[in-house]
Amino acid sequence: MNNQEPLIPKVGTITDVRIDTPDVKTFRVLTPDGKKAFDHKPGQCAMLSIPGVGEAMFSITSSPTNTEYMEFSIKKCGCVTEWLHQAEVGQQITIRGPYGKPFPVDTVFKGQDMLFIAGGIGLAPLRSVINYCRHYRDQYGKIDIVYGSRSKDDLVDYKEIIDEWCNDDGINVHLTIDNPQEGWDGHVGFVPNYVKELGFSTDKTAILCGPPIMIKFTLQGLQDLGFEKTQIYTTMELKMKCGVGKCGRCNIGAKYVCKDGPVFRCDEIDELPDEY
Amino acid sequence: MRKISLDSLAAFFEAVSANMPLYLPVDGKEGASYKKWEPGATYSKALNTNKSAKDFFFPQVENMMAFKTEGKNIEVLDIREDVGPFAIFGVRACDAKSFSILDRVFLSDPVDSFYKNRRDNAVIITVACSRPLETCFCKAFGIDAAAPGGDVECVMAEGNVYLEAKTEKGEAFLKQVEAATEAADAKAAEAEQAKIRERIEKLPLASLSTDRFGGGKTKEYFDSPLWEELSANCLGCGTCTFVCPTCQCYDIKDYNTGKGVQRFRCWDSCMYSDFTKMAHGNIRNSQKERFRQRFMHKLVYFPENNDEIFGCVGCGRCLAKCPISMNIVKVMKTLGGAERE
Amino acid sequence: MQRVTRDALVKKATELLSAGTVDRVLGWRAGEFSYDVTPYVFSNAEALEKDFVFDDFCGANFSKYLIKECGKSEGKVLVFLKPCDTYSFNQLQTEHRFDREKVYAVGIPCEGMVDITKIREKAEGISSVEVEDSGYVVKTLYDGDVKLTAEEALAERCLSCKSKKHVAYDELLGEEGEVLDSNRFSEVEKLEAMTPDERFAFWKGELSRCIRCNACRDVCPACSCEKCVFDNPKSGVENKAIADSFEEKMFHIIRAFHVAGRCTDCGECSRVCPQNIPLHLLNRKFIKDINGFYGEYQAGEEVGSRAPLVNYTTEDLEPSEAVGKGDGENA
Amino acid sequence: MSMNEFKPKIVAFCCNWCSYAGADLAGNNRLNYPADVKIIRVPCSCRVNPMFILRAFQKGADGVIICGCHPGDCHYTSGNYYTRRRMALLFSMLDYLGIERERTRLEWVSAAEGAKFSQTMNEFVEAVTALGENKRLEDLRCKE
Repeated sequence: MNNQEPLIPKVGTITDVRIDTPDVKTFRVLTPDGKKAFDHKPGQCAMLSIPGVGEAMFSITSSPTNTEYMEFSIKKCGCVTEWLHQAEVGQQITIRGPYGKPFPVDTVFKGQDMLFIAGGIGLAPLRSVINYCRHYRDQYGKIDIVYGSRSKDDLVDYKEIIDEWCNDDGINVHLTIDNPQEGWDGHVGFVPNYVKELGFSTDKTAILCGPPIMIKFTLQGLQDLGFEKTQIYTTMELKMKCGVGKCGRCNIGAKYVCKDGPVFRCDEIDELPDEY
Repeated sequence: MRKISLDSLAAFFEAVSANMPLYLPVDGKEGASYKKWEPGATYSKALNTNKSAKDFFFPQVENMMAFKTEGKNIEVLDIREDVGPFAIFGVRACDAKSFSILDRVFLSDPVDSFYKNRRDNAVIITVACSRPLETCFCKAFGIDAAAPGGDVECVMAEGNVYLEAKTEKGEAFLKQVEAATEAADAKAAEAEQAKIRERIEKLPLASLSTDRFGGGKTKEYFDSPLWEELSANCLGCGTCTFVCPTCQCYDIKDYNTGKGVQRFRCWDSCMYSDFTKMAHGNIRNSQKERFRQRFMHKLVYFPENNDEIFGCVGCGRCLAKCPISMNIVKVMKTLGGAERE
Repeated sequence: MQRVTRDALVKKATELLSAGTVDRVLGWRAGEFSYDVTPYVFSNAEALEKDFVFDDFCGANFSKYLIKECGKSEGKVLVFLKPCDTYSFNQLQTEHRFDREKVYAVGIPCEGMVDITKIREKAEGISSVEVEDSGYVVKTLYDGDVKLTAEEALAERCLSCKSKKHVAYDELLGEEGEVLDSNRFSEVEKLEAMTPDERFAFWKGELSRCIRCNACRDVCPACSCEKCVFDNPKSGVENKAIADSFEEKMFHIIRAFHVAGRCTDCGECSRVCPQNIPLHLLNRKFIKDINGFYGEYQAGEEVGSRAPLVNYTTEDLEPSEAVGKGDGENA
Repeated sequence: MSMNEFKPKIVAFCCNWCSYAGADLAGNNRLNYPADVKIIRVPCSCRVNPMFILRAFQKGADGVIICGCHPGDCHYTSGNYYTRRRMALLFSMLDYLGIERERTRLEWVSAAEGAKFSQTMNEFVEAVTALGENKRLEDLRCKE
């Protein structure tokens, strides 16, 4: 009998739970013997499940350069995520992966100035790339990060952003929140507008992730600034069950998000039918 | 080439069964369906089975794994069973072709071991379609119902069944049951095959063409206003997908038995409203979108990803079974703009 | 034999369209063969003239289509209803599932609809099916003409037709029929006369063929819930598959129970079942029991009647008395 | 497992206002009934959906009994009248499918009828014991 079965997962233990925002927690997952469950590349996903509750796909938010553990920043929105949010340290779950095509960090992105734009929980998949670029700092040019959320409390990974990213040389972090708030002296306004205000030069590669409406307007804004769609990458999410391109539900036209995605270049998305 | 007389088929089945379980179409209240051969069982005269033969490799439900949970701990139990060799007799050309389409899904990287374990163990004995039906249109997909392929190919002519091995597995299989068969020349079988090909040319759907479909046609058809009209009265049931030999979408679900959780896989249908429903919404909210997905997948997306092979084999089951008689032939003709004028 | 012709329906539909009474017509469109007609909404006279068909294969019950159809436009939709369809029409109205004001119902007489599955059992490779005298002639690809009597070709539900009377319409084509003295419970009685072991074996044989395609539910006019319990992940019974022999039993028992007292016995469930499961025998058992236990009741006979399961008397029989009394005193 | 060792698993749906109190009374009066009867308290016997009964069988029950207020005594005026109709039809349907009719039962037990509760349960357990294990409405996945 063939013993390799992609659908049979490994056991993972939650070794740390960090409360990021009122509805986002970051979970650290290791195998029971304290190792990383598998290696991955920036932008790839993993299937997490709780037996009896369900299985769902999450992007791996920790960088591949982190050899000790994997992290997942998860927003509470469905039954699996709700269950995870009440899980305690020591709880075991199951994990399989990695799935999907990663960001081309070792090819196209090499030597480029990078512009990361994220909204809300959209930072989760980008964090992996950002930290990867920080780790191999000399291989990439200037890094700009525009990140916005509803309020200061809804900024995921705020501590890491302030303590680490903001202190790195050559990294400019631009934070914004939707509405004015006490104790916030930073920028106020929506991400797409902020991107336009900042007026980036068009020699950068942009990576976008956030709610569909934010992506739509930011994409427009970047094009107004003179960016080509071939310079802009994003990552998508659709209903997935198998993660291996067989169960048949995550396709947009002939492309399967779990296999051909989740990372797409924006001009590739134009080629897809409007069903996402 | 070997032969057996139709009258001594039972002896042949018995000889096969002595080596491995044999499945063949047997008549029942639903029409013909594959059953395990037992003494007394008769091979159905029906052209095809009610449900397709995909069940052998991709059953409607299969338990994949079990979980034992204790406190915070989880144990994953591999409950896959060993599969031994088995034979399927009476597979028609369309279903035989459907296996190669399923192979492209399940045997592509990463290989689905559930499927592969069964596939590796099966001996497929096909039978040429002496009397193809009005609902048949396998010819449109380049399938020759007179030479159905598989491991062993059978042609029924002049009161005999002519058997020819098509693969090494088929040769070994025929060797095993050599005593139950006798040597034959190919003349009678070839004459029957020629007649079958003539009959196929005369079928009502013989002129159906796939020329207007294939990879790269997404833009051409996706936004067609015809989808609205075609899908308007679709009930959204899963009949077409479940009788279809090439529909392979599945769902993975957990079942709490009270003593642990079993994770099983079951057939799913893109026609169902919750097929793409996830926590934050659904991307295919109307039946039109779901209906379009099914046919675009077979006629455009699948060929695009699989060297221009269509995801349909023209078995005609959906033509016979759809509660509102909407089917891929009507879709092809309407979208293709032919004949309806 | 009283038949309504395709031309009479097209004429009526064209009249109503041009008078502005309706803005679209729910009818049938021809398929590839003589038997595969598809429900279709026509919106002009040209389309009607070109594509409208009506023959003995037009068996689909259009009542349920009205739920969706009424939401589509401000205008009225013309629907043709066979006598059995009018019962579902009334029942759906009782349940406030569509807007009666948006429908123009034309009752059409019916002498029974053909069951293509039955014809397939008798004739292989069907080129065409035509009405001849009181039966049908099936032209086949290989065996020449096969003659079938009406009984050999008609659907079971039509052979045990309960009523040729239309209980609802705005206009009637042809003459009104009568409620018939039907033998529709005879199969149920046969089952009741069996031993429990025989009954169990019978139903196991039938229900184990179920593939959970949900066609019976999706076509059923009484199954008009916006979210079926079997589709609701929170119900705990949401299952797409017959994961064990239990599941198919539960699905069919519960489905029959959910429509009990509201099922008009239109027979669509059995018509659409791809596995030929006689699902109507479950519904008819409930109908027969209801008649026997609580007095004759025909769902859909009149709009607004109170269904037996949302009603009671203080004198109702106890379940212990009910079981096995299935034979009831059928009036 | 031999027949004389067989102890059926029984699920009893008891109306909060009468039968559940009846069970309490049976307990207070030290009246015996088998411990294999698992009571599920429901606000009214008419809360019992046919699905509950089938699910109980699926998950391993050998018998299901529903206990409610006597007709006319329903806390909600008429709930148990509806129960009576529903269960009459459901039990008849189960019988029609060849499922042993002794596995399901509806009984009226008031808050004062501790003795009746205990007697009913004993009788029911006895009847189900005689039938043996539930095979016709079992879910194989839930078996050992």
